[in-house]
Amino acid sequence: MTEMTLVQAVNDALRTALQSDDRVILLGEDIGKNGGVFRATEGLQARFGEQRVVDTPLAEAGIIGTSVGLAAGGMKPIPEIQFMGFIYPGFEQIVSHVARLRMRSRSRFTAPMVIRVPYGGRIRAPELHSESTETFFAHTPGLTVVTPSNPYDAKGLLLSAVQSDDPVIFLEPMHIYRSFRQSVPEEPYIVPIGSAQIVKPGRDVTVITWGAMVRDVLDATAKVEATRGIEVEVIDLRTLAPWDEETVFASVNKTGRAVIVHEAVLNLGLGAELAARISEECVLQLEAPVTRVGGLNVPVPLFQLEDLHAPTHARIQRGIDKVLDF
Amino acid sequence: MTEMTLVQAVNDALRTALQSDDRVILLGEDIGKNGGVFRATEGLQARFGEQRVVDTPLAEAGIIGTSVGLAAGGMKPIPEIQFMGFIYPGFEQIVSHVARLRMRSRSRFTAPMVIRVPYGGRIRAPELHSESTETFFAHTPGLTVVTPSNPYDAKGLLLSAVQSDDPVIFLEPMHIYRSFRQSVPEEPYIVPIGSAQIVKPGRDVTVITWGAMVRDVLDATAKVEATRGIEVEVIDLRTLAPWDEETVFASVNKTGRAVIVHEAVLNLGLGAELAARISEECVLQLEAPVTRVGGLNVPVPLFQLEDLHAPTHARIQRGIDKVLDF
Amino acid sequence: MHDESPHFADAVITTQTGVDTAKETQSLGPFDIPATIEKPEDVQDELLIEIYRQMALLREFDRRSVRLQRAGRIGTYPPLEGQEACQVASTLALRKADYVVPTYRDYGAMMVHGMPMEHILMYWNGRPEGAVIPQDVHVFPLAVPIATQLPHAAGLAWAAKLQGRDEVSLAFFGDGASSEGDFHEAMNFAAVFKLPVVFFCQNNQYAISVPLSRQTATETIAEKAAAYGVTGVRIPGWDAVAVYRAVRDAVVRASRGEGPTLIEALTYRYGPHTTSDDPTKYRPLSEAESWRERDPVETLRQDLNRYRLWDDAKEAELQEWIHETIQAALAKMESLGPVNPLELFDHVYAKLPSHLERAKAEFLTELSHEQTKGDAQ
Amino acid sequence: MHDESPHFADAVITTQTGVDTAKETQSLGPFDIPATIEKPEDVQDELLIEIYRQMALLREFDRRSVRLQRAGRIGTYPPLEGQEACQVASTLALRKADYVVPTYRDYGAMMVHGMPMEHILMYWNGRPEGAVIPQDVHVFPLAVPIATQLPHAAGLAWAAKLQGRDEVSLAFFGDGASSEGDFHEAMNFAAVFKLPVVFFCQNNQYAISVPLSRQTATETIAEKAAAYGVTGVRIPGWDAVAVYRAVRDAVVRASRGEGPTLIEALTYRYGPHTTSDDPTKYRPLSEAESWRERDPVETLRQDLNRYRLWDDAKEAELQEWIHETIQAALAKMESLGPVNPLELFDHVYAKLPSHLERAKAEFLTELSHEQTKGDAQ
Ligand SMILES: Cc1ncc(C[n+]2csc(CCOP(=O)(O)OP(=O)(O)O)c2C)c(N)n1
Ligand SMILES: Cc1ncc(C[n+]2csc(CCOP(=O)(O)OP(=O)(O)O)c2C)c(N)n1
Ligand SMILES: [Mg+2]
Ligand SMILES: [Mg+2]
Repeated sequence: MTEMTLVQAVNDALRTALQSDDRVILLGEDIGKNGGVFRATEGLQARFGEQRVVDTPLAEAGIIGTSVGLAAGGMKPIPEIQFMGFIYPGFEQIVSHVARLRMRSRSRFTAPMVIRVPYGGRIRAPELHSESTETFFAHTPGLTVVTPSNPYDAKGLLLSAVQSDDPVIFLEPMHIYRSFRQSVPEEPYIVPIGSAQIVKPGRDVTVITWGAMVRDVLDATAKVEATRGIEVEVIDLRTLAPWDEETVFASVNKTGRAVIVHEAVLNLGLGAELAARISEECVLQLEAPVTRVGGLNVPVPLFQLEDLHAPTHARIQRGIDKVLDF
Repeated sequence: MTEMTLVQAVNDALRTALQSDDRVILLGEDIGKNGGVFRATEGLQARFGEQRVVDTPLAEAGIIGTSVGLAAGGMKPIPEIQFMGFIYPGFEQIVSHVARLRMRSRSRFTAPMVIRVPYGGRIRAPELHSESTETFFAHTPGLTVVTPSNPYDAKGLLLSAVQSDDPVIFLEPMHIYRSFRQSVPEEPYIVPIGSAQIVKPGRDVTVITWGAMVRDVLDATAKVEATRGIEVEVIDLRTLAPWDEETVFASVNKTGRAVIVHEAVLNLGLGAELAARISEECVLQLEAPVTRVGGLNVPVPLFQLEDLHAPTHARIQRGIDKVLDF
Repeated sequence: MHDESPHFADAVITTQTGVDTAKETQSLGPFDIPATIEKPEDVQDELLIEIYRQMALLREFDRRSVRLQRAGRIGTYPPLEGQEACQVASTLALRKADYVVPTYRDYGAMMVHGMPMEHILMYWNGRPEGAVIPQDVHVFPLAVPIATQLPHAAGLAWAAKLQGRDEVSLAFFGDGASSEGDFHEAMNFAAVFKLPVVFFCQNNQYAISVPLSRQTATETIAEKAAAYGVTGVRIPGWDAVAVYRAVRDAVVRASRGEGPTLIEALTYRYGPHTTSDDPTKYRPLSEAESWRERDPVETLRQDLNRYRLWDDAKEAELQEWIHETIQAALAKMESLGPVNPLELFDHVYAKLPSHLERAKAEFLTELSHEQTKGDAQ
Repeated sequence: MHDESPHFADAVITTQTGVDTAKETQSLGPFDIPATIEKPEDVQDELLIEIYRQMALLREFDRRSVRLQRAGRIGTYPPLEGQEACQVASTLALRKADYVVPTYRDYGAMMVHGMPMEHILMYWNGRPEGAVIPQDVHVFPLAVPIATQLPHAAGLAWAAKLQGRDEVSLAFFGDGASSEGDFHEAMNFAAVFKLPVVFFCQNNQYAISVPLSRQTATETIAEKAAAYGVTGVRIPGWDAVAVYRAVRDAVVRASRGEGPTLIEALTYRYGPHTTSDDPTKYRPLSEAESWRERDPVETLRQDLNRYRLWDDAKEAELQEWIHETIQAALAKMESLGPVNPLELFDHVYAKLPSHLERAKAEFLTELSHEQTKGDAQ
């Protein structure tokens, strides 16, 4: 066990993947000598060489598009997109090819790859560096969308993603890249894709969230619990598509109340799908309408206001109050 | 009044716009001599010249990206994207610039434009020609998303869109481009953006839908009404973002039951947001959980199976039955 | 076609080693590579004949498919008549392990490289079986979104290079595709990483209705190669031998590690863009007629006659075989029952996720329900 | 800076008419255009001095901004030290009505063309006020996603052309940006429609850590112009006069309807990519040092001295002015109170839609609630 930050755990998982599978190739902008703008690939080119950790030209369609060919040709590409706001030049390749190559060739060719993307805001980054647009990927059949909320899951989920036979969009919450450390085993291990985790059990309200928001929810929750003498169950969804219906429904059926918290803008954020499904599936147990706390329905602003765009602790608390006081 | 098909109404609106506003410029692939692959721009280049109805190189980022500059420079561009499945090369320009130029310059520059996009399936078209991915645009703050369900609205909404100071994604349901005619006034008129239309009043269930699905819903509904002796209220949403909450909530509060029908895949289709909001806002009136009938959660298949991917009449009926029998 | 296509290049390529082929074809002037007049010494007789046979088959397949579409027996179809030399002679320059990376119009190349003809028919008939590519056939699924296949070809070539397999990717694209960003990025990646890929542009003068002069301000597509530090070649696309040589040489270079080549083949589609298109809207009929004067199939047949490799008896026999081959493929397509609706759920993920398993079960119930009620839409 | 920048070109351009300027600058060999040694006869003394003044201001602004970032007084900042001639001399070749279409690193060009310095500071301090562009200033908002501004520049130029306004767009971009599809599509549109746009590449040798040799297999960026039928020019980007001439000539051509030009200016950023970057990871320190030997600001100052247009007294006076100018801008930024949170809702739509009106009202309530409780995050 080593104490690691989330970004170190990502680095460790990438090292493990490169070491244990010859087919793994990392490609992206500045991931070589520079070790990535967040240092997620630090030291990997020095160790595994320029053939396996590749600085590409500055072209996201090229990165994703060649990854399709690399994967179809038997490699296991792990492209890095520098920030989520810069994935769009590669969007056509993702929705028309990455997500569909299996179907388009009736499984003769497949495009298993892990597209790593730092996402989310609140690091005082410049414009367009703080997007949370997981909806675009979760809405696209054929893709798997994963995001860890802590170093342990980061390594385990990333190693799962590398082993997956399907393409995975791996969203890395920049806000908590370095904000805390956790014991992470040195040996390889797997956190399964498709299974949510109850990070804190409770009987009165279920709060479903993911990525960097998990920590915020835990903090905000602690205050509500203290004030109101209630118990909140917090679920870290971990896989956003396909998400773990069993865990979510079981929890809400137990608590009768659900709040969903995410950084993405509220309108058509993943919370919409969760709320729609919970409202349908848990209707007989629900004691209050499902409440969503999301990013404001406006573009992520320049950084001075970004913390107010994302759900604040106060807004999270108000969401919980709302379902309790219905 | 002239009897027109939907695509003729679009053509008529474009002619009107070109005639009445010098700033209007149409640009896209094959819209000139060829009159567009669906003939939506037929005759317009002959009439208004090559400067105003422009065949561009085959490059969607170029089309949308130059439209941003054209708009900022005082023109009113109406770019045509040939099919919704081919809008993705221009996706970055849409989400990062079209939707944001106003905010990014604090209104010093704006990008009012109407991006016309044939969408939806069921015309036996080849692969990737039958997409319904309105979610991508409805989820993006700064965009307005509109789709007509009949010739009259097509002209009126398109003329509204041309007058809008905001960028509009104008989705044209290919399936009904020519399937029926309607009386359309020769003179210019406006159907307001942001207002849904109750196409058939009723007291027992509200069905919310849009685009080509409106006709299917009306047909399917007639059968249920006949069989069950009930009255269905059918709402044509018309503007998908920002959608008309007032009309929707008022109707559901009246009927107590809501079904949403769309061609887009169910998962994170716009129905998710509608269902989430209705479940929250109409909770005290709802007599059954909101039901969604959408495209299957798989890619649109080759055309032999496409009719089964979209909601069939039987599935629509079952959706209505479900909320009635809850 | 699968069985009928010996991979001549598997033998030919090895004999080419050492020849500095780049010089021969590196030329940008229009029609700088003259049409073949002398019997080519560097192309075996059997190969010449095979090229002709496949081109003749393709011509007839194409005409038949257009009729099938008109009769409602298949869906929208993009004819290639006029481009046969581009697709056949290029692909016959490949080795079996090389990849064909096609667009919607390159089913000719796909078939030459081993895609069963009946699959092509099924594909244009909107059937999922049409998307099946046999395991040993190195053909990528045809790309519908313009230029998107070009980075795939670069990636496939990259994978081969990294894994030490001598496999070259031959990517097809049109003149219009050269305007898309994906063309640019693919060319650049291929050049920077010196990938074994051949970019083969069938410049048929139009992207649907848009003429080349509106697509680019350059005279040629080939000269764009310079922007990437890539060899650019421009060839008469109606001349099967010129096409064969250009691709053969490019494959040799690629296989030797000398990087990508951009080939521009001048050609013309005689017919509409697809069966939904009306070309009289945007170009004079006389244009197609003048291109027919150097028709690739006719030209090669006459050449073969001149070389005494062909005669009327052989032609009659060939036409018989062509007829039967197409008839057999068509029969295979038409022998299929209705498409199994459950195919909708196949090949979306490696393993069906539980939400889709439930959706599939529900779908099945509804289906049988509807079949009973007989009111399926 | 706004007030200080007379638009020399508004006069200059007219005097240029009739000169065939294309010939002079159309050259692709590295450093083919020699550094200026003789006092240039085609550049007025006042303009030379103005170029120097603005470059010196920019140099100091840039150093100061880096210090402000280190002190936490602004956020992440992308220094441009080394690229002053590229940004100042190019922009001073514009007329007031011409457009500057910048990237994140081109705040120098923005300021020269009229963007208030304090807005630049506010922008990098993450304040919405920083995004405000005065109504009469023809500067586009700086683009963060690489190469996306290039089609905008083409579109602006197109709009001007269509409306009969003689306005040229000057678009800035980096060497790395040449790899993106948007570069390709913008060049192509500009060439096909003969748009009055100048594409100005500051080839500073790196895209963050990636050297030019990994970005492209060509020697130069300028030669890529050939792929579009566009004039390509390569110039010493440290030589203000060469930069000025190249842009002036390109603007003349554009304004005459002769279409776009691609200018590649060789340059170097001495510092990190942004204040978050550590260049020692990817390049030797000595490299920057060797570039400093032909430092644009130093070189021009020495030249001015040689031409007897400058002396130590003037320099001292200039430095004083620079200091005060920056101080004043900084004071303006720092005099602002906290950002008004309601700005979040402004400028999303022309008129706030009702759902955002409600959201805004709710937000306001929550805000005052939190302020009362004092527990805002
Ligand atoms: C990204 C994208 N945009 C638009 C289309 C619609 N479309 C299909 S074929 C075509 C023209 C292609 O021209 P070219 O590349 O010259 O190939 P050709 O059809 O002549 O073989 C267009 C515009 C598409 N399929 N994909
Ligand atoms: C589409 C996109 N991809 C990636 C990035 C991240 N990024 C910011 S600057 C940069 C390098 C740009 O290099 P260059 O074009 O040479 O300009 P320079 O920074 O050297 O001025 C990268 C990769 C981005 N901003 N946009
Ligand atoms: Mg073509
Ligand atoms: Mg650079």
